[in-house]
Amino acid sequence: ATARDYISIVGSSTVYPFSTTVAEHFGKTTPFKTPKVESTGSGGGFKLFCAGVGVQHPDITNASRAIKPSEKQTCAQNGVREIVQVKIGYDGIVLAQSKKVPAMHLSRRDIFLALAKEVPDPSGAEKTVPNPYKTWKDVNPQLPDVKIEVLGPPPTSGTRDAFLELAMQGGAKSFKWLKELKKKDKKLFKKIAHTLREDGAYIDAGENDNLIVQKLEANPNALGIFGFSYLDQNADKIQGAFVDGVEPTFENISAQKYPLSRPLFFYVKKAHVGTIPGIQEYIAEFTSEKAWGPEGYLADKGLIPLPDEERSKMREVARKLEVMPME
Amino acid sequence: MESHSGIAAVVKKTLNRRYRAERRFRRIGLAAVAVGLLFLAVLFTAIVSKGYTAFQQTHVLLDVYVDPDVVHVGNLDSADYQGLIKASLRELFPDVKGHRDKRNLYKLVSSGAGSILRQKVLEDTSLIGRRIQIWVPADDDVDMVIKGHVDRSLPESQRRLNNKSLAWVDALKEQGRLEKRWNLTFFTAGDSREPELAGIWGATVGSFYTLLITLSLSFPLGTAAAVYLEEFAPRNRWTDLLEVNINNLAAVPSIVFGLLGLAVFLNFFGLPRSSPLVGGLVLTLMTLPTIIIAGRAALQSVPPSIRDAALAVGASKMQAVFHHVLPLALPGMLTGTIIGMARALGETAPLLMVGMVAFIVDIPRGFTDAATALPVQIFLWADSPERAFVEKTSAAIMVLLGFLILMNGAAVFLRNRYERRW
Amino acid sequence: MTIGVLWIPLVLLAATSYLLGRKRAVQAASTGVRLHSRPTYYGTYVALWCLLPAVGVAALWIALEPWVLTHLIVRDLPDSYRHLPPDRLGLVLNDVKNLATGAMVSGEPDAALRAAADHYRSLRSLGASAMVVACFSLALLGLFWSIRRVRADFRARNQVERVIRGFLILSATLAVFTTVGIVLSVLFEALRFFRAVPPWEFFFGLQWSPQMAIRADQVGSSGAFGMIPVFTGTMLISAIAMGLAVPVGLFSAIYLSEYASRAVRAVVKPLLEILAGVPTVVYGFFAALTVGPTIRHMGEWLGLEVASESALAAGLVMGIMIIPFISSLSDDVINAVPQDLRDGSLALGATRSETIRQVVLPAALPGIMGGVLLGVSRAIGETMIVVMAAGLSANLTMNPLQAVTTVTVQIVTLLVGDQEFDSPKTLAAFALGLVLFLVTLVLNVISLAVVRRYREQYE
Amino acid sequence: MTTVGEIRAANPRMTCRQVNVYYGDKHAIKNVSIDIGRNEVLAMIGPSGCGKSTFLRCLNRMNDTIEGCRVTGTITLDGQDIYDPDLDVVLLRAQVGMVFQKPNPFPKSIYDNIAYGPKIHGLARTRSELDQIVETSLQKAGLWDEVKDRLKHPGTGLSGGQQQRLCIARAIAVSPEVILMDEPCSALDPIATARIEDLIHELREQYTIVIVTHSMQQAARVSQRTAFFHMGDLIEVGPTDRIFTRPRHSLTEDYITGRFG
Amino acid sequence: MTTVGEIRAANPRMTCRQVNVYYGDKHAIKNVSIDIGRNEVLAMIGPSGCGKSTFLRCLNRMNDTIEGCRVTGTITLDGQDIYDPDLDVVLLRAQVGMVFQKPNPFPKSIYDNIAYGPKIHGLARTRSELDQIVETSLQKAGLWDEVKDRLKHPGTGLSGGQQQRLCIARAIAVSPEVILMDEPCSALDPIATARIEDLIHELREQYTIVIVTHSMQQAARVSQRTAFFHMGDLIEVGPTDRIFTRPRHSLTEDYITGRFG
Ligand SMILES: Nc1ncnc2c1ncn2[C@@H]1O[C@H](COP(=O)(O)OP(=O)(O)OP(=O)(O)O)[C@@H](O)[C@H]1O
Ligand SMILES: Nc1ncnc2c1ncn2[C@@H]1O[C@H](COP(=O)(O)OP(=O)(O)OP(=O)(O)O)[C@@H](O)[C@H]1O
Ligand SMILES: [Mg+2]
Ligand SMILES: [Mg+2]
Ligand SMILES: O=P([O-])([O-])[O-]
Repeated sequence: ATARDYISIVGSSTVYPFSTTVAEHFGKTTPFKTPKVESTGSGGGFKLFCAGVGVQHPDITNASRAIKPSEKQTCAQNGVREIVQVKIGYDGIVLAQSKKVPAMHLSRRDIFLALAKEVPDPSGAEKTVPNPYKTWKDVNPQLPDVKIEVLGPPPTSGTRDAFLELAMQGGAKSFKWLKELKKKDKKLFKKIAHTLREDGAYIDAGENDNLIVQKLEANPNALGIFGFSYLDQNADKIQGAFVDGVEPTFENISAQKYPLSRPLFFYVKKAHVGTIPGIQEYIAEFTSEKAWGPEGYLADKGLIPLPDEERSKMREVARKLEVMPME
Repeated sequence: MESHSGIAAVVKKTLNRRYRAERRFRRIGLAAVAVGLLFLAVLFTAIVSKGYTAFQQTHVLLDVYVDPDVVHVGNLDSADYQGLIKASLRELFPDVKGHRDKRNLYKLVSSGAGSILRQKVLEDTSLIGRRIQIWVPADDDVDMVIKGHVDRSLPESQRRLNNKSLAWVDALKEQGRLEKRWNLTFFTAGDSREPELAGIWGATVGSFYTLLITLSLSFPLGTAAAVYLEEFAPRNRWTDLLEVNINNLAAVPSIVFGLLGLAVFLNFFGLPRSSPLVGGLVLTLMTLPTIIIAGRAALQSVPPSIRDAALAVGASKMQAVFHHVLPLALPGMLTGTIIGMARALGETAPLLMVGMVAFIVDIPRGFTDAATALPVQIFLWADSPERAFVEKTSAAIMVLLGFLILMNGAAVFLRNRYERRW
Repeated sequence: MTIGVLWIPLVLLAATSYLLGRKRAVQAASTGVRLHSRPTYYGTYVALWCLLPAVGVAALWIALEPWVLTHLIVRDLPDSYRHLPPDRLGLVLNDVKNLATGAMVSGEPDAALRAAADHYRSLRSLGASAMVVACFSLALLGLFWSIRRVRADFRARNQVERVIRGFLILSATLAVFTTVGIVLSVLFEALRFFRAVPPWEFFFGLQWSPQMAIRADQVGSSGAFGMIPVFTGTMLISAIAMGLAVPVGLFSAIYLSEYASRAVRAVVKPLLEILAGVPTVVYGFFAALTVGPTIRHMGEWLGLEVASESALAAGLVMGIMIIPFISSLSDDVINAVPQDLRDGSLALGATRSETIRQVVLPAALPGIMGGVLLGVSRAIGETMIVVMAAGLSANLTMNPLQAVTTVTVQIVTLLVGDQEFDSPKTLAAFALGLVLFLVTLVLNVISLAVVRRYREQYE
Repeated sequence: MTTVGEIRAANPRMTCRQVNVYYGDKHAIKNVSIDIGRNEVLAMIGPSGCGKSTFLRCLNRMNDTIEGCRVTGTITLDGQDIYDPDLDVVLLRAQVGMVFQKPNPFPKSIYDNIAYGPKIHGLARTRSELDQIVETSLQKAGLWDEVKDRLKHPGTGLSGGQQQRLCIARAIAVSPEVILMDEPCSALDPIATARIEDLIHELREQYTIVIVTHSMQQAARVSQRTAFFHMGDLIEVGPTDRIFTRPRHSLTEDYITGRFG
Repeated sequence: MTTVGEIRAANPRMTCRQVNVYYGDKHAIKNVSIDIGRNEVLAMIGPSGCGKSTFLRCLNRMNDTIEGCRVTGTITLDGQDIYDPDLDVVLLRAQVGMVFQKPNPFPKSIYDNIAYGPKIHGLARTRSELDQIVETSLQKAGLWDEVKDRLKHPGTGLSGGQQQRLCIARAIAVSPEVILMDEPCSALDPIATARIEDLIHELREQYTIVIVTHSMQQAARVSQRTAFFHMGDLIEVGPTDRIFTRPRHSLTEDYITGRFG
């Protein structure tokens, strides 16, 4: 293979806008070349990242979820044993709708009842029945009488995983017997909480979030699930539904008031530090206050910063290249 | 007709019906053409109406004092030029106080303004210590407001620019310091995270290198394969297999070719990821079947009597083919190649698999540099949250279509010159 | 680079040898003997002998150079480096190369590395010179050997033609390699998938919901991998697309080649061809944002239940994309039908449409079938349009107003998603790819047989 | 130039007056006037390239299909101007059939080649009527015995001569009133030729026939009147026996005696 | 069946022995043996479809190009087996030229049509030599006067007869030793035909000519020997005057007297 003198970054499409912004700044303000950033999705990123150590493998991967044990295993098998995990901030998962209608006020319970394939028997018995609800009003009499129609990420997406854990599972736990079930039979509980309807109320809408935004505009009855930055950029056309009474705003998410938010990460291959020029400097740029701070340019791009304390902790991790445990 | 005897009488009976059928047939044909053209018109209108605004960019006129304390001969490269820009903004709006407001004020101009100033100073160091007037691009949010893509009457919370920022924008406009100008950056810059600094030149060059590889491999290879199969190959199991193979490859989804490229070119041969070389190779494999099939059809349409004539004066089979058949079939082969190239130019899916879907700021300078291609750039921009990328996406599509029309035009010209009926 | 400049003298040498070969042939002929071939063939023959071995060696060197150089450098590195695991060593070598080419390096390199870089530089230039020498020796050797064979009765043309023929055969065979490559790159992953999911469940299952538990602590939904609904979706959308594209494309071709004036044809045909070149991403937007909602509104107006991502929308837009394929290829074959046949029919008192329908079209049918076939293949394999417009819910339905998913959509979402690559979820993509490949193969074999039968009938 | 001989026929079925034909700039037929009599066979002879085929194609407007071809003057069929914009060219061509120089069978079965014309014009009500037409036409063209066992085979699989006879049979099948033949026998052997010539004799009872031929013997054998063309001009026209025995124009004489050129 | 008459020639240039030709299953030429003498014109006659063209194409291996065509037996040219795998078929075709039934000019200029053969065989060293060859060939084919002003015009723009003469000129241009002509005059008018016939007479001095014709008169005029084919069999062969005056086989006699079929 030929020599490489620039950083190669792969991974999540959610982190891509932030990573590229940093890369651009880094390229402009340092003598190093601008890193190459590929948008492969978190899973694709780990696949490439964990394939081995060497110039032909990427140095950094972005992820919209934490690395999974099986991925760590792959990494280790391929000789990638020293990985630095850097948490960079949060992404809110919003349920957005068109501006043409008043904003919905949903609880996680509503969300669960509206979207789960099997819901607790409305009669109160401790068993589940196939989801009978057609309209939001069926779910909760306070909600408007419109058909349930939610455009959301496909099963392959990290956003969907996060949505299931945060919203659906949270909603399920609001039923007492389900909460107890969780302790008794975790598997069954998750099956109930994590299975989305397949009768058309929940629509897998692909990974292009701009497309969902435009579909929402065309169809005021529909709700869409996607990352906060798309809401931020299209605030004139769409609005975020309140979840458990909290509006998805920058402030609410960063204050951890909004219940649906997930952490974002990047992972560094320590073995490459010191041989591929610029890795440390790139990490330094990313973790600098002017980038990821509350006033930094990433916040401008829609990244919700970590709380101050966590941020400085993470910066230390990054500076010292503290390797995460591989079990 | 006078004589109604014989055939005329019989034929006449059915004539009205037949002419009705004729007219119907003709009308169906015309309608089909109209439907095609209508689709084309709708598509183009949709794209152009969305994208044409991207060819202009809002710029801000600033009076910058090139402070010798900040910039001096020792730090020409790395001076804080953006700081100078900020200073000039503060001068324009001296009443802006408070950290938050100041930040909002700075956000009116692009973060790339500093490097424009830097460029200017580097070109002419005598500017140091002087006060100069300079047009710098406005931030994309300002641009969107000026272009009317954002409804100003919305409540403040639903806009990216708050009321104060809007007031500053209006003030600048009143002073004649805000102007929509021809967006040269769009055509000369590489990708950027800032919409106002992003351009398609990088992707265009990437596409160019990629297509160059594709064309220079697939046209000769495709022609050669078509010639072999049509003119030389014996009819046997092996050539049957080849034929089935080629037809089948034409039907293989492009994304599968991406998987192939990933496995073979990147993992097995270890060619550089994200490079036009690999992209070009993948697209070559993808377009080859199309070119071969079209090439064979073109060769088939050359009458055998031409081959006989050449052979009978003592031309070898090879000479007969290369002197007579191939030149006659070339226009048809060209059609196939255009179709193949057009497809290659607009192809996204396989490039995603070989790493060309990347953020690359630098303009590629060779076949092995990391690069993207135009459609991939479109794909990337289309998925970008920044509102200003919406018009950029459409504008990039317009440029891509422009190339396409140019290519088609040249080929159509060639083909029309040589088309014949036998 | 030395390789870059090497070509110029090599090409010059080849040109010289061409001239030499020619001259020698002419001389051989001057004694009154008849040359077997034209002098140019002797020239070409000699030039080929001069060029091909040299190019072969150069190519070999380019392929092997990194490996050889690496090997040599590693041998001379201090032990501390030499005993590094191979991937680490690769990074060190990267440093050495960056040093040697003067590119930016990370940190302060130690003396050993600097020495290695110098060594690398010298080896490289040594290697390059050696290669140049080898190349030219071979070129000259080839030249002398071949020029001695130039005699009047030497069959130079046959030799040259054999080389060309070899090239032609090689080009044609490339398709087989491509297929083998595809099969291999898909097969292994697909087999791994079938280890996790029994094949019969995959092939005959009526449920597609790739939400299998991928972690020990995660519970998937139905987790079904039955491909039937996915393929039905593909077929439904393709059928809609062809339902639009075949009539529109074929009739445009007929109109343009048989009725339209030269001027109209010259303008309209290229215009329609533009439709073929519009990137599919653009069609995707068009389908999702314009056609989809329009159909939905129309459906509501008619009192029909229409999904916002109906198969109809995706199919229609895909049809638009395929129109120019059908029309362009049909147009070509219609033009290839000899005018004689049209004359024959017209002279019998046939109207134009009768001539077209009963004489021209049957004669052109094999070609048109070929075009339609290509169109079908494109429809089945089209990715971006359906990714954006067709949705992801795998409904087993033939109702064009409902949302369906297609094989390509599933492949893309499974592969570009963010699950681990080893989960059956992602492996399913390869299984789908394999089946898609096999299905198109079977389709092609059948339709080729049909085309061939027609062709025999008309020849 | 003026034509020598009697251009008029006693009982004309077609009349041509001042016909000029241009291919773009090329003036291929110059001011030709001639009548074609009822139930006569008119032969057109002349050196290669003199415009025989061109003139023939004017008579059923087959030259409409040639781009850039322009016709002036009047040609009538039974008194009706065939270049009248109101005239139905389909009807005209059903009445005025044509056989071409190069055999051009359709890429269909032998049966379908013949049945094609009758089918489109609705000449046969039933399948057996159609079979009958096919058989009669093939018999008249002297091809029946050779192909009766392979009517379903493609017409293009026949030898050149067989193909041409197939084309003649195809033209006959529509029972036209006038039949134009452009060197119909140029690909035929003498036996087939003789059969066609017999057929022409037979057909003359009902039909008017115009035949272009390069063989003066053939012209002499089959035709009642002969027209001699030269470089786009109609030089001479008259009764066949007179033309071949006592040509009046020196060009005609030169041509007939083989002194030409 | 055995051929009537003398199949041997005194001084044979080509000899054919036990030649059989199959198109797939179809047995098109059956066991034909015949010599072609030096400087003689051999005419091949017979009814349409009897295999004349097929046999002719064997003589320069043009049937190699027809898929499914299989030849057995031996054919030699100057003692050399032309079906020998070592034989260079290109050389053979340069020695044995061919003119086809349907004119098939290249879609190139008239000049290039003629010059093509000489060019690929390197018959002209200079441009003017080539010009000379083109002019002579066209003159021999009797086309020079008609086309000398438009040598750069496409050959396909000529009339049928002109095109055929162009093809003859093209074949002559490579000065082959044997010329095969497959009904070369079927598209020509008598004057052009006569000129070609004269040319055949002239060429006979140097060349060996085999001509397929559907015209017995032509065979009688141009050939020294005549071979009569019927349904793939070579029925009779002998000196032309003898064949036409005293045919020995009854089939030959029937054919010549027109009683055939
Ligand atoms: N489509 C055409 N475009 C231009 N010129 C043409 C066309 N067809 C024929 N010509 C010219 O018109 C003249 C008359 O041609 P035509 O085919 O009518 O001659 P002909 O008498 O039938 O000759 P032949 O006996 O060789 O068939 C010729 O000089 C020919 O070159
Ligand atoms: N390519 C072919 N495939 C199959 N059969 C063929 C082929 N070419 C010719 N034939 C058949 O072989 C026989 C001899 O054909 P050939 O063309 O040699 O006849 P011919 O004597 O030249 O006839 P004509 O005088 O009509 O040209 C015919 O019955 C014909 O149908
Ligand atoms: Mg003619
Ligand atoms: Mg023949
Ligand atoms: O690309 P994602 O992994 O962030 O969905």
